[in-house]
Amino acid sequence: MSDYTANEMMSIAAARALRNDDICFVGIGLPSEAANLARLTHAPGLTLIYESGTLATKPDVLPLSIGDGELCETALTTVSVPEMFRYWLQGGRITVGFLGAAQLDRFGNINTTVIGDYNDPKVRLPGGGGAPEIATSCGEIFIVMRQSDRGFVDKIDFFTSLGHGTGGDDRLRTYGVTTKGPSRLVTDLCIMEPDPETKEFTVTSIHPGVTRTKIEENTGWAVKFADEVAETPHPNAEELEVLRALKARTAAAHSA
Amino acid sequence: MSDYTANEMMSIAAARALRNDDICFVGIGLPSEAANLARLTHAPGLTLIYESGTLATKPDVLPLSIGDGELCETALTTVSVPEMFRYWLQGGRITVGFLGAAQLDRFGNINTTVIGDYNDPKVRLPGGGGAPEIATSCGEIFIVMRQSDRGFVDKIDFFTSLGHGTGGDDRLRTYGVTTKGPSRLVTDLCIMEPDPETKEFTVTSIHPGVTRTKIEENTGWAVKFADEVAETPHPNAEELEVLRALKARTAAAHSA
Amino acid sequence: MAEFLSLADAIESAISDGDSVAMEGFTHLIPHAAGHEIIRQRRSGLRLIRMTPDIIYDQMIGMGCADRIMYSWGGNPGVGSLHRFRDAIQNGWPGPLEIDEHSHAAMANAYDAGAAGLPCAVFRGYRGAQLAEVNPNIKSINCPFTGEKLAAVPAIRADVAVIHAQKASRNGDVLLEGIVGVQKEAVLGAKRSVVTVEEIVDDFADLPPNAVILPSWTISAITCVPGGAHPSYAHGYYSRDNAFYKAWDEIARDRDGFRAWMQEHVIGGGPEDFARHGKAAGGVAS
Amino acid sequence: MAEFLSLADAIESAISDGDSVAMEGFTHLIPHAAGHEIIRQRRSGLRLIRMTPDIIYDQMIGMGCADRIMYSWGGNPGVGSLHRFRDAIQNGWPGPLEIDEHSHAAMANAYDAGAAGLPCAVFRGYRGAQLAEVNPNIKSINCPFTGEKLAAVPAIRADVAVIHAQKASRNGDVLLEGIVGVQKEAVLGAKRSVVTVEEIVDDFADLPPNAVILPSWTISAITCVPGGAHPSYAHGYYSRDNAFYKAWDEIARDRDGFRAWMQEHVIGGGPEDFARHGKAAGGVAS
Repeated sequence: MSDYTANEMMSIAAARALRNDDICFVGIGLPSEAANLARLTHAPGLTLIYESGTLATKPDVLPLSIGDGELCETALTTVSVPEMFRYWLQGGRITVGFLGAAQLDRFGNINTTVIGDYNDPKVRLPGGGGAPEIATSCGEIFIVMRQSDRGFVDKIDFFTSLGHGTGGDDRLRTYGVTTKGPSRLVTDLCIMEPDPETKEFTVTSIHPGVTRTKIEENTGWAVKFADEVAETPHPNAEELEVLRALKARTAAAHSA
Repeated sequence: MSDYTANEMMSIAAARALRNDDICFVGIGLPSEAANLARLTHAPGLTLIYESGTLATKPDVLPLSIGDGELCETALTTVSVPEMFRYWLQGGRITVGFLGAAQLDRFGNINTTVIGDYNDPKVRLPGGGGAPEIATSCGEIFIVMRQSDRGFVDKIDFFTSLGHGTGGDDRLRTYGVTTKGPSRLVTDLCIMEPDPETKEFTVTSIHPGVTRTKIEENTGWAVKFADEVAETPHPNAEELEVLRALKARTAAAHSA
Repeated sequence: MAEFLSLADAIESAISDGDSVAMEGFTHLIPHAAGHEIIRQRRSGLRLIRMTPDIIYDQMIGMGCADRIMYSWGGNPGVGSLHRFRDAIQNGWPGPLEIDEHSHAAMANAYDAGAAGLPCAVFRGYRGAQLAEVNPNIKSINCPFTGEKLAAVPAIRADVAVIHAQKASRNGDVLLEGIVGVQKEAVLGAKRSVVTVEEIVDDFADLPPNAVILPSWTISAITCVPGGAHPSYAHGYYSRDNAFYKAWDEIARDRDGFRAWMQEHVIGGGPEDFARHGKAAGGVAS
Repeated sequence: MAEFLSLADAIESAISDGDSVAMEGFTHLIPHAAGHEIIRQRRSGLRLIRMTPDIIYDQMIGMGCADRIMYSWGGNPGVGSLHRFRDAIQNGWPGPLEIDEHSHAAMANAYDAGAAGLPCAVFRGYRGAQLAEVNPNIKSINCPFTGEKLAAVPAIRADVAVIHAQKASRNGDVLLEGIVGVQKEAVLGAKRSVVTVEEIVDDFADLPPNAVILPSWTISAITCVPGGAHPSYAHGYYSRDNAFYKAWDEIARDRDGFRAWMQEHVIGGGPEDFARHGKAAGGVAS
């Protein structure tokens, strides 16, 4: 079972974190791929919500945008965007928010706004979109992101979305945020979880075939490993088959 | 054409005040009767909105409650009650609000809350309902109410809904309310309009067969008459016929 | 996820003495069968919430279920007073009833804020209205951009919301159609919720894309009570029983007559009594 | 009341240089044909408002229509950057572009507040988010009941809202179905509004009771442009042209290529060009 890519391992490891009774606020791209894989494998009862207003949607192909027709057509119902952000996200109805990042620090704070200075940026990124409030309103946050020392940095250039702030209980103490925050980070190399005390992301599971050195080389801070580090279970046949079929259907649909 | 009642004259006089392009927020009872009569006679384009959420409704019989099925079935569409009060009323989309009252003063301030002291009332009335915000959010307010010295009082026991306050520019100056406020009061005896300066309700038209003395006897303040007082035109045959048919259909429907 | 329960079990498990309870339905879809069950189970000390406490709350108040009521218009629409409600406030019968009185706009905004997870609702209201002077739950804030003074009221987040709806799917999702009132907001803002429905269907496959639906995971208990809104109505099922609303004025006028009627029709009844209203009225919405 | 006009007349009469213009559609029903007409009429100095300034604003910005933009996510969804948008912000080409950047929650609430006639929106947002430090249009208030600090942003009340919808009735009422986004709020909050539609029908007799409808008296001008959302889509008519969204990345990458494409397809085109997308795509929603 070594016939899979690191990206496939990442999506599968991310999908596994979702539970059957989760209500998941899904971002486009990797989060959407992982969330739909979970729904099509071990978590058929998983409820997927996209910020376009589609509640409990079951797309057959992955959407390219956050509001493809597929999402509405397979949804339980579709609400307005103000209702989505007010009643469903801010209302505390979401158990898991799934985020990606351009830059990430060891405490799960996220930058998707600018590289460089805000008023004179080197690169202007797309911006926060739903993320600033997803990060604080959902029960907990899963982050899925390819690991590299350009993305996993010691200091992010801009705090788009709050993770654990400066660590410890900063999230609650300084910002009054009572939700759990980033509880899991899934990359193409490993899984990290916040240290219970410091809230610093700590490697708890390494994907098959990946070395500690490779993880260290691709992390912009001195990465910590938990006392007991597991090996992430290989993708199983069903996971790979379902993921590949999903991606093949998607590719066909989007090139039409 | 004297074969009609004072109540019929009141409804017909109230209906005549509505224009074809008005967007009217309709209360139950006399306002609903007058507004539907207008729609069925001279103002077929009149848009009726009931606080239950029914937009542009065209009931065939008068509703007993503010949310009878008839209203929804004949509406352009039906929105939630929060949307009705937030987007449509507070949003400034209504040109005319139609109110009734238990007690009314010369400046069109309305009491529908209590007779006596608020904390130890002689009679507890139903309360404000939509009226406090209808009174300030609609472009202007028409009041329709049977005239009597018990209802038309020198001092109301409780200020449920703002009219012209203490008169003059009090409405704008003290409360910052920029809408026009009560611009017409239709009773079973006459029509009153606010004096342009003082905003005190002044008789501008007297229904056929009614004397000034009768108006004075049924008003709890020293009622003023405009320099030129008109005689309200008699109900015409179409107005009477449509009103009576509407009331007959309504009576049959509600006793079923 | 919503559990399918009998009406008695649903009320038993969701509502305790002293709870704040929002039973909503703006003229349409009022959960009368659920109200009767609360009366039969002799709940007391409830803090009732409802924009328009009409017959359903007249009955519950007259039977001693409530200590307090938050409301914005208390009458029998188009008919007159609610005699039991008024008797409780004016004469303390069958017990004292504390009031928290608002305007419709305030309550609609407060439900909206409850669903939106906010601590308070901010709206342009109560200008020149004396209620703001006598009710300590009405405050104000100033817009930080324009300085305008706006009204503020606490969000409504009831312990329990109770509503009636047209349909539930076997999955436990609930559909409302027609005059949808503040029911969605009441449920989303509440800790627990009980929904009675006209019928349970296999799925919601043929609904329009923007149908008003409460997903299963926002609801605690669902129970099927055909006719359960009577004398209110269910769009697409049966019409409002306006004749009963008029008749209620006499039934509730004096204490003994009211108690006798309640004994016969509510204490001695059950949810199955509502089925005949669903069928009898026959006034299927066109 | 809505007037039925040609697209050129509708844009001409509703939009002037320097206006604040909200063109909405959350992925779905984006008013592309209207955007092209604005470009053809060489409007300039516009203060654009849009949650997700995707291709439509990339085109308008690249053609020099705008001075300022209020937005919350600026990218080509699922594809990458908006090259013209980025070139304007980073390099001031074809002119400087001032930004007023927000989160989606802030803009959704600001549209809601605009529709509700409020001066500002109050929501639980921007906690720990640095945008609140760099954007002076983000302030806060304290809940007068709990003391909680809540975010506040000015309500969005544009000079003109421009949207695309499925249907208008001859009476001038407009129906939206599917992902309805913030379009209703954008229109209700705006001084004027232009709506392009897929088709005009005699009436709305068979719609469900809670359909999303903008009444005629909330709209300034309606014009029928079949396919007018392309490469966005219209639920029930045609699908999103995802291949075009991917192709745009190359088209817009360099300035000359972009200008050549715009000259050929937009400056030299007209609303009738959109009809083939409506028909050609053929992907009627199931």
